[in-house]
Amino acid sequence: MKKVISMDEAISHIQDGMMIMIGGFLACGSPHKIIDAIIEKGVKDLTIIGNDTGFVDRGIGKLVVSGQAKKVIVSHIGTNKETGRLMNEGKLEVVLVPQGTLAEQVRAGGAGLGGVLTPIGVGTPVAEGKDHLIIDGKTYLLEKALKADVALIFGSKVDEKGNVYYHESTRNFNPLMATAAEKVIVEAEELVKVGELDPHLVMTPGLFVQYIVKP
Amino acid sequence: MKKVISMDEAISHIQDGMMIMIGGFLACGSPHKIIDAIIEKGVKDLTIIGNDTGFVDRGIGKLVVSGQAKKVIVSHIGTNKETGRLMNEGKLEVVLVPQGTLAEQVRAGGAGLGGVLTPIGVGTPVAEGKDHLIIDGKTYLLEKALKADVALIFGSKVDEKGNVYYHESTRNFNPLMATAAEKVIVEAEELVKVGELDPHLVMTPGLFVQYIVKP
Amino acid sequence: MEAKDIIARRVASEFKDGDVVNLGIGLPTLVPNFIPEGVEIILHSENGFTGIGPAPEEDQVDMDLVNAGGLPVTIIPGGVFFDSAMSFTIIRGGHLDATVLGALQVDEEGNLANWMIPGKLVPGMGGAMDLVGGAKKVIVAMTHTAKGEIKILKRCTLPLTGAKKVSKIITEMGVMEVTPEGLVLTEYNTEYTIEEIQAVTEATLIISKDIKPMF
Amino acid sequence: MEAKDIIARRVASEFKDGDVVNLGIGLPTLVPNFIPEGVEIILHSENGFTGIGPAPEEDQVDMDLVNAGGLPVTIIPGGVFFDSAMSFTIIRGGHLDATVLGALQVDEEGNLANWMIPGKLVPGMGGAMDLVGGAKKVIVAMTHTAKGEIKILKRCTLPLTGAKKVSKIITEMGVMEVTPEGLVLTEYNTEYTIEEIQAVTEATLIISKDIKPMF
Repeated sequence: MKKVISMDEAISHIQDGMMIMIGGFLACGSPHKIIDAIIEKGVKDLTIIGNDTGFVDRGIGKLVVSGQAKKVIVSHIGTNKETGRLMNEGKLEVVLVPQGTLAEQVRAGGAGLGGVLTPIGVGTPVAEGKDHLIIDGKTYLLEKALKADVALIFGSKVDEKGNVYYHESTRNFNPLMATAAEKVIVEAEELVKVGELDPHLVMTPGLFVQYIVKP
Repeated sequence: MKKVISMDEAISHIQDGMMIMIGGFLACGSPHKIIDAIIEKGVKDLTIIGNDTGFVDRGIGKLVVSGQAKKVIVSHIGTNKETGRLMNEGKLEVVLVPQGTLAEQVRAGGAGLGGVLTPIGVGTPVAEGKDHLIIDGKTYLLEKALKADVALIFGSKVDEKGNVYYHESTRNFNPLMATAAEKVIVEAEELVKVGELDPHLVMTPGLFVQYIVKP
Repeated sequence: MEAKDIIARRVASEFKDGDVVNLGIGLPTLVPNFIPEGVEIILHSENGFTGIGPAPEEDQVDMDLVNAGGLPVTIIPGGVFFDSAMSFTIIRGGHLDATVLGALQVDEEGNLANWMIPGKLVPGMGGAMDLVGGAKKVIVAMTHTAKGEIKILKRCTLPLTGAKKVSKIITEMGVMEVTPEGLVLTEYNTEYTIEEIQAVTEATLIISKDIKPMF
Repeated sequence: MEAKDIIARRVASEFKDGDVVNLGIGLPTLVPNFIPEGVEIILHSENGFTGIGPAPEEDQVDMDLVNAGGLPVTIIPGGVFFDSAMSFTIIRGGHLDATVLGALQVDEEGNLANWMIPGKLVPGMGGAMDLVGGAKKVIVAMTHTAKGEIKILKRCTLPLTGAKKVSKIITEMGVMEVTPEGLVLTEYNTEYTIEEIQAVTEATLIISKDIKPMF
């Protein structure tokens, strides 16, 4: 199973209208080179799931600025003024989700669970229109699992079988998203041989990863 | 915050009638010395949550043999004939749970979630008497979160702040249980100084651990 | 060749390069002996790792590294350790290409019973319900009868492990695919006649028009 | 002393040795400057680690290690990296002793609004809803008014971040505890009279019979 492919081939898996997850937290741990390649390719009408829309010139935000996202599902847009502007103009649909709920929704998608029962958001606008379950006297929202067509993640060290190590705070949503998509493409900062990573330090088992690009 | 305590002090936190979680998988990664100390102390009527009841002479099973468990919540009892015998004689309540469901129930307890929505067990005896939820056309069981008074875990390397590294397949339920109890006591195979563990290799952050014993 | 080797050899031909596979205890553990050259499968151990290697030499035994049956094993380069939640994320989330398990009973609807005989034997389901519910392909690998007792039924009478989840049944007598119409015999061991196979099968075998010898 | 330093200093006295604390962006990040000697708190960063250390020297900046505001930081010995699911397990699961956040509005029921002004400013909630819903103690730390505009109300008018979750409000003018009876002023800055404080507070302040100076 050869997983290392060219950026062109990687990008060929991303099509108009797809639901894609992109790792990173305020652009830390995002697959920057893949994002640039998507902009170059020009696919459109993407629905993007990510922690935030980063900045106008860095991270997921570049795909908002380029107009390629029709919808974003994120916890925060405050660091990218273009997201707010396009939302206010009706050009971008923005779904805001509490960060911990978003993390669990992605995890649930990857773990084959139907959703998440969280107390977070009860009594706030987040709860509107959602099922409320009372379990042992406490109220929980039912937040559905999320899955994507493609997950784009960033790995600090990746071996040829797709085992991924994330350095420091680059980890964030990356290992969750790696479980929750039909196809997972990892941008490797460093590509290493099989056996070079301590099997305790691998945070995403290679079985989740279909493709590796080493820009 | 001094977390390293004597075995006697550790055992003093375990009282008659408590709900306790014990890490390990067929005795691999179980806190054997703490188990022995519980037997020596002789507390009774324990409800034990664990993957399995180990063996008659090794792991959680020793607490079944000693008669200190009134109830066990586990996925497997087949390797300990005493569990089956006591169950058939009505001396031990046994709740059998699919292993993945048990893992998620413990995790949900630790993560502040109300329960787990799993497709596993639908159409089997496991589903009897449980709420069924249909989400996007698929049926899920609602399995409630599990919490305990005390979690007893085993760590291969533990630093003085309670950061834990689990070696090889000793990890199993240990990091999940470490999140889901009022008090968490870790049996350290090796105790190291703060700063000696790679912060990427810590699988249970020390904030979850109240007490460390180094037998 | 012994029945169990015939079965294991035929199971081994089910996999393609890169498949992620969980093998149940007993007969299924023989499968790796028959994997054809050029095909590499990733063996998943539900207690928390991928990359199960051969049993260690006696003087190399490391009791921190055991399989889901509690027996010492090794890990191959590229293998990865994880906790029970991740292990069942892999299983339940649909990331296993196949699971191979034995059965007490299996039936024409694809129902499987392998975790208890009420009032007699209650080992528990361990990870079997998750494996049967989560794997993309569920292969039952077993001797066709148990000491003459018929196991392939019209309807299971024992409590189910999973409802309508089995994809294929492989015995020393033949290969049966579970279809909406019932069990289709697609291959058979030419040491037996089809009549002989039907005689020890309660379920009605639909004979594939492309039926061929098992090897 | 500037208002923000007065507030940060008073917040710092809320913690006991070993507390796990998440500090929001802005004013709360000043709190560590005032932690008394002998008290060590564990700072949690919701993007994925504990043990936030001081900002790095300019030539030591490592963009793999940023705080939840995206700014480069350091990690102290004993700190630990994890993913977003574990980060919010810590938050939502009740493992944070306290969170300190700013507010747009807070009210006598302990309701908090700090994530949006409809039609005007919609940064999103990020991790704030989880922090407010999950931490054992929710401390609102803010200037008493915003450029003269009153923020401590009878009822919040903006969309809520959390309903009835605030434990304590600390401003440069005083300390208010949220009780079932309403806001109890327990300490005040003697540079102001109680009447002056009430004048810039819409909520009715219940004056504690043990009221004392803030420092």
